[in-house]
Amino acid sequence: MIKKDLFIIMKQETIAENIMELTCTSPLTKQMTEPGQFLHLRVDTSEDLLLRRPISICDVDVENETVTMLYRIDGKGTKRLSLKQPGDTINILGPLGNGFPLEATERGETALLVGGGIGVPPLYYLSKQLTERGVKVIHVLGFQNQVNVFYENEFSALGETFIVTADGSYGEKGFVTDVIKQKDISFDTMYTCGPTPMLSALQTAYREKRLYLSLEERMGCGVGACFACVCHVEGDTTQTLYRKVCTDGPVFPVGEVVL
Amino acid sequence: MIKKDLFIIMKQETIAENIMELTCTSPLTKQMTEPGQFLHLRVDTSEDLLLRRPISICDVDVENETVTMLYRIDGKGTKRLSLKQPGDTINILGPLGNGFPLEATERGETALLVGGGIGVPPLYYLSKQLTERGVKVIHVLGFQNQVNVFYENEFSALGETFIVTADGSYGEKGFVTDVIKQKDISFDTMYTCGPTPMLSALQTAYREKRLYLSLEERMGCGVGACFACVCHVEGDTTQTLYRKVCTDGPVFPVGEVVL
Amino acid sequence: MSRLRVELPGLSMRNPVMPASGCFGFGKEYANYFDLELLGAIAIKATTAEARFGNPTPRVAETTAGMLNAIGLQNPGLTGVMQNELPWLNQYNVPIVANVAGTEIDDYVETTAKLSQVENVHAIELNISCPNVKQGGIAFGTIPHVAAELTREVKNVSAVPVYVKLSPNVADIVEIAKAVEAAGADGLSMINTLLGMRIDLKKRKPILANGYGGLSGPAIKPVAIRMIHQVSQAVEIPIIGMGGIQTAEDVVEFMLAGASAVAVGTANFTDPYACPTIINDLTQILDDLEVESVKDLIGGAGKNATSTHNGTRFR
Amino acid sequence: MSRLRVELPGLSMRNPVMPASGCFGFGKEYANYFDLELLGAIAIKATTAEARFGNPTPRVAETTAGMLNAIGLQNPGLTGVMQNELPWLNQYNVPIVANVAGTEIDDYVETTAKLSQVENVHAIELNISCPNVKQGGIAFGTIPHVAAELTREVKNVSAVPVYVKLSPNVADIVEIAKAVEAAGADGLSMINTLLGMRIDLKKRKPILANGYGGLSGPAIKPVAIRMIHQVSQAVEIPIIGMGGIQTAEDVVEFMLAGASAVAVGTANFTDPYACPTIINDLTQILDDLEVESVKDLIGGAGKNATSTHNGTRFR
Ligand SMILES: Cc1cc2nc3c(=O)[nH]c(=O)nc-3n(C[C@H](O)[C@H](O)[C@H](O)COP(=O)(O)OP(=O)(O)OC[C@H]3O[C@@H](n4cnc5c(N)ncnc54)[C@H](O)[C@@H]3O)c2cc1C
Ligand SMILES: Cc1cc2nc3c(=O)[nH]c(=O)nc-3n(C[C@H](O)[C@H](O)[C@H](O)COP(=O)(O)OP(=O)(O)OC[C@H]3O[C@@H](n4cnc5c(N)ncnc54)[C@H](O)[C@@H]3O)c2cc1C
Ligand SMILES: Cc1cc2nc3c(=O)[nH]c(=O)nc-3n(C[C@H](O)[C@H](O)[C@H](O)COP(=O)(O)O)c2cc1C
Ligand SMILES: Cc1cc2nc3c(=O)[nH]c(=O)nc-3n(C[C@H](O)[C@H](O)[C@H](O)COP(=O)(O)O)c2cc1C
Ligand code: FES
Ligand code: FES
Repeated sequence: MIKKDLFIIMKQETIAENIMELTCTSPLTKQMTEPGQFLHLRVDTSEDLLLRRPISICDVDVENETVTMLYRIDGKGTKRLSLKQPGDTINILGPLGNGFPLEATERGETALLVGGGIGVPPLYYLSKQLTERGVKVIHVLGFQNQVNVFYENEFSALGETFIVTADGSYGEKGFVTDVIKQKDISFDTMYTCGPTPMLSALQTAYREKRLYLSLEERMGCGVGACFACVCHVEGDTTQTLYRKVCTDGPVFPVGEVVL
Repeated sequence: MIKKDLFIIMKQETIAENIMELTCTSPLTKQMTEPGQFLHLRVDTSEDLLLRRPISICDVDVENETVTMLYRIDGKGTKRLSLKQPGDTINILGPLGNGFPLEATERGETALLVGGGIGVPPLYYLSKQLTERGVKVIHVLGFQNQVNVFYENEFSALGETFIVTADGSYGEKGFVTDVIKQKDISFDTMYTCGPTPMLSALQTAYREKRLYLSLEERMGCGVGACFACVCHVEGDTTQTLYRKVCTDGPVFPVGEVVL
Repeated sequence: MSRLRVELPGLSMRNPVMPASGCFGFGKEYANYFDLELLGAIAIKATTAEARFGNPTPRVAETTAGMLNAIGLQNPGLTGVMQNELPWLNQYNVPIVANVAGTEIDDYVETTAKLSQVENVHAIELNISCPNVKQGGIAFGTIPHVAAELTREVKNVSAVPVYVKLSPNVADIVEIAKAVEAAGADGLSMINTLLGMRIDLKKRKPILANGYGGLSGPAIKPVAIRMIHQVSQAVEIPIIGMGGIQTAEDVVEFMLAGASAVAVGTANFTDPYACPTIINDLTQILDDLEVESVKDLIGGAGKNATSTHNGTRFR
Repeated sequence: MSRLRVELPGLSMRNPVMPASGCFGFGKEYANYFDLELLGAIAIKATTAEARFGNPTPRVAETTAGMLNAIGLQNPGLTGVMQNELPWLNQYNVPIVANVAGTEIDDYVETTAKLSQVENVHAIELNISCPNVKQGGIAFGTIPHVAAELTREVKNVSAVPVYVKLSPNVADIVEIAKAVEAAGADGLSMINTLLGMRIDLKKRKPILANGYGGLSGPAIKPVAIRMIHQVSQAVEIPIIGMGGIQTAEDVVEFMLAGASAVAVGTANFTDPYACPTIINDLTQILDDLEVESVKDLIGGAGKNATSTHNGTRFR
């Protein structure tokens, strides 16, 4: 199956401080049905940046064959990516990995979607698909501070949305875990993506729940061949078992891997 | 003195097989009064191509602050350069080096301009300036074959022009040296630029003449600091004397350097 | 297609291109992208006697035109490779080069003895960049007599030809190459990665959890070409060349330097279709260069480089 | 500006950045581009006892994110440097590091004895990557006791501190560093270029007329960072770090690895304003990283890399 294409950029915009919204088109979008999967981007064809960059699928318009990604301008690759213009092309591999299981939540149940920083984007496509399936969604989205907040309206349109900032400059102040407790949010399933400390806190606090966590790790190949992105398996006494974030993940059920 | 600028591309076109005509604008063009000087181009800002590319000044429109270069798509750098669009910028250093001495030919005298392949471009700006000074110009321009020929009309507008192709597919057949002899062209000064074997043949045949040759050598810095582009000095028994093509040249009078 | 065919000890290759060890897993993943029978051979991930998890993450970091890795030889161990990986690969008609690693000579011997018996293993590739526990951690590949001894012991038990994969982190690669040739190596693979490091400016610590890692990719290509050129003039056995190959042009450059076949590593990560693309482009380049067969390229750059005694020169 | 100041033996530098030897001539050319007093110091082109023309051209070739050079130590010789180059540089208030090369110990000794007496020469940098004629061409820098002997002899006659410039083309850089430290070196410069090669596919011969050449530029930066990290933990003397520095971020990375100052080589060719630009950007980066003085960066990456005995490791 062909999994690589030159995507054409339709739109690229700054939506928060250092946060870009990138929309591209390609027939490959037809395969992008699973929220939580990621794309592997070759920023340009020059040879100084060899590795691809993994970026989550944030939204897909299957009919118009477009996919939207949100990314933070961070290092060399994302900086260069942010200079691309509509009409330019990007060599993209994907969709890759295993996304969030929609079927884990039944119609009528409540799903709590917890995102942190640049872990927020994949939750948007997830939320859209869950609501389409008749699931009630609640969002708790953590950001560093006010200038980093994005997609508040988009999430609010789908369900109740709490914005949390570390410094309290916008929305609630503190950690997402605090807010879930303070607001006494109840839910049937939790889906989360964000920095590892946040995932750890959630895995500890909600170990007994239906919880799915999306992990981040530096990648080489993105396809399962290089063993760059492995993590240990919980309870493995031999210490030789592993899961690959790129192909076994990035989404894992609670308790499967060591964070 | 500032010698580096981001030039803006005004126009870029294919004018013969693999030959591009590139016109850029920058205030630095005001300094480009000497034909035979060159510019040192940083093709783009990615780090895989570290070295600049030396390209001769082919024409300058001082009033409109534009400079034209002709180049052959050869390796990685020129290939990438050829993809640039009007509005894009190029980091250019220059003008560099010492060009052709106009004052070597007096008003009313005849100058023979002999070019080979991609050595032809600098002769155009030279020819324009010589004719402006009342010098009669004759051009003998050698190319591999018909598809490589460029600027015939431009040169013809300034003076008699013989096109020579190695395979006879256009104009005269053979080497430029053959044609100069066959046509029994007489001249007061000869200016030439082209491949080293051609320069050697001319230096041997016209050693007693007023002859100026423009050399080509792989460069590191282009400013005289790295000693990549040196050549030996004729008659130097110590074998330690040298001239740098980038700063002492690229144009040398006959008999100065060993080709 | 016979224009691309090359014959090396144990390896009858339909073209000179194989994926490099550690950069292609055991083939399964890339089989989703293209038909593995397009390849000249496959060098599988290093096998050690016991299963290994490897180093903590992050295990890779990008560098300019290169990457660092410190995977730590993660692999399912001899038993796992023999039970799960090689049988699966047997469905493809493509010779397998089994890369073997260890920390003591006995490890290598044990692993080779068994792996080399497997039907589709056509050659063993000895990874001698591993630290020798008995020598206080000095890599096998940096001391000629140690490398030779390891080669000799492994040759004794191997049922198939043995290629010794040289480490570039040495002053005199020729000396090592000659030593392993004298010890019976059937061929050489070169080069393994250069040891490198990157530091995270904000965290003030190495990007790799392991600190140091192996540098691969186009950045190291000129070092690989030089070493292959030096060694190919000093030994009679064939060389599988690698280090930064990205394009069919690069393959030609390696073969002109003296390689008889090549391996493609990091490029697989940049593009999962790298190997078939390179193989596909090779024929066109032969046409452009007016060369009938890739075999005619081998060593074509001649001996005209200044010979150096010791990997360094008067600049 | 005292945030940028660093003090090394013989070198009181207003900032940690100097152009690298061989990449800045004797300063004249770049003086057309910027005020040389912006620099922390200047390492001038290697001086040999006699004038040298160097190697045939082409002498440079581009590689991916790097370049090869085989200039061949072209220079006007001791007399020429003392009569024409150093007096001209004396108009600038900037310490000069005089790089010294040779093919026998006596060459180095003679050149150092005289050069180190010149008023504006504040330090000698010993280029030990040159082949030792008496040892059949093996580079001084690849055998610890040879490097140590050279260092000792040169130290005996030098009127200023001596920095030994290490070759990276060795298996164990720490061993060499310790040997020259024990022999009295006041500091180290590292790294010199890696030996490399490129081949012209059409001409089927090396691009450099000399065949092999020295690889520099960002491609080698991870190797430089690793070696500096290793060596800085094994010696007490300061290190001038170099190898692929292009930006102020790179300077920070080298200093975190253990360098006390840095040299910028190839980047001068990419951009003649490279040094002043890097110096100018340094202050901003200190702010971003919330560091008061560049001195606070030195060795900041700590010792947390896996220690390796021999420049290679278990990957
Ligand atoms: C499955 C997955 C999904 C992701 N989704 C998103 C997303 O939707 N939006 C977004 O902004 N970011 C996302 N990231 C993080 C994103 O991949 C990095 O921010 C990005 O690769 C940094 O590249 P750079 O060129 O800016 O940094 P550089 O420092 O130049 O990158 C150098 C190398 O390190 C890797 N790297 C650097 N930081 C990270 C990181 N945090 N995680 C993984 N690799 C890293 C790069 O991929 C590259 O190989 C995701 C990461 C993973 C693993
Ligand atoms: C003074 C001078 C003036 C020149 N004027 C022109 C001109 O007007 N038009 C034109 O088409 N060409 C000109 N050239 C040649 C031109 O510089 C090369 O064709 C060009 O650098 C090749 O770059 P590349 O990226 O295509 O090749 P690559 O092979 O990618 O180049 C790699 C490196 O080699 C150098 N290099 C490769 N070929 C040459 C060459 N023939 N001469 C010098 N350096 C080379 C490049 O500059 C670069 O550093 C001139 C050269 C010199 C020295
Ligand atoms: C992620 C990774 C893992 C590697 N693992 C191995 C290995 O297990 N055994 C081995 O001999 N070489 C290993 N190598 C080295 C490669 O086989 C190859 O020699 C090297 O990367 C140079 O080639 P390249 O520049 O094309 O990648 C590995 C390289 C990488 C990048
Ligand atoms: C063209 C050129 C000439 C060089 N000449 C010398 C020299 O004469 N003496 C010396 O010690 N190092 C010399 N070097 C090595 C540099 O000083 C430096 O150590 C090396 O290039 C790595 O730094 P870089 O990557 O910033 O260039 C030279 C390097 C280049 C590129
Ligand atoms: S990134 Fe290569 S195995 Fe996951
Ligand atoms: S190119 Fe550096 S001296 Fe001429």
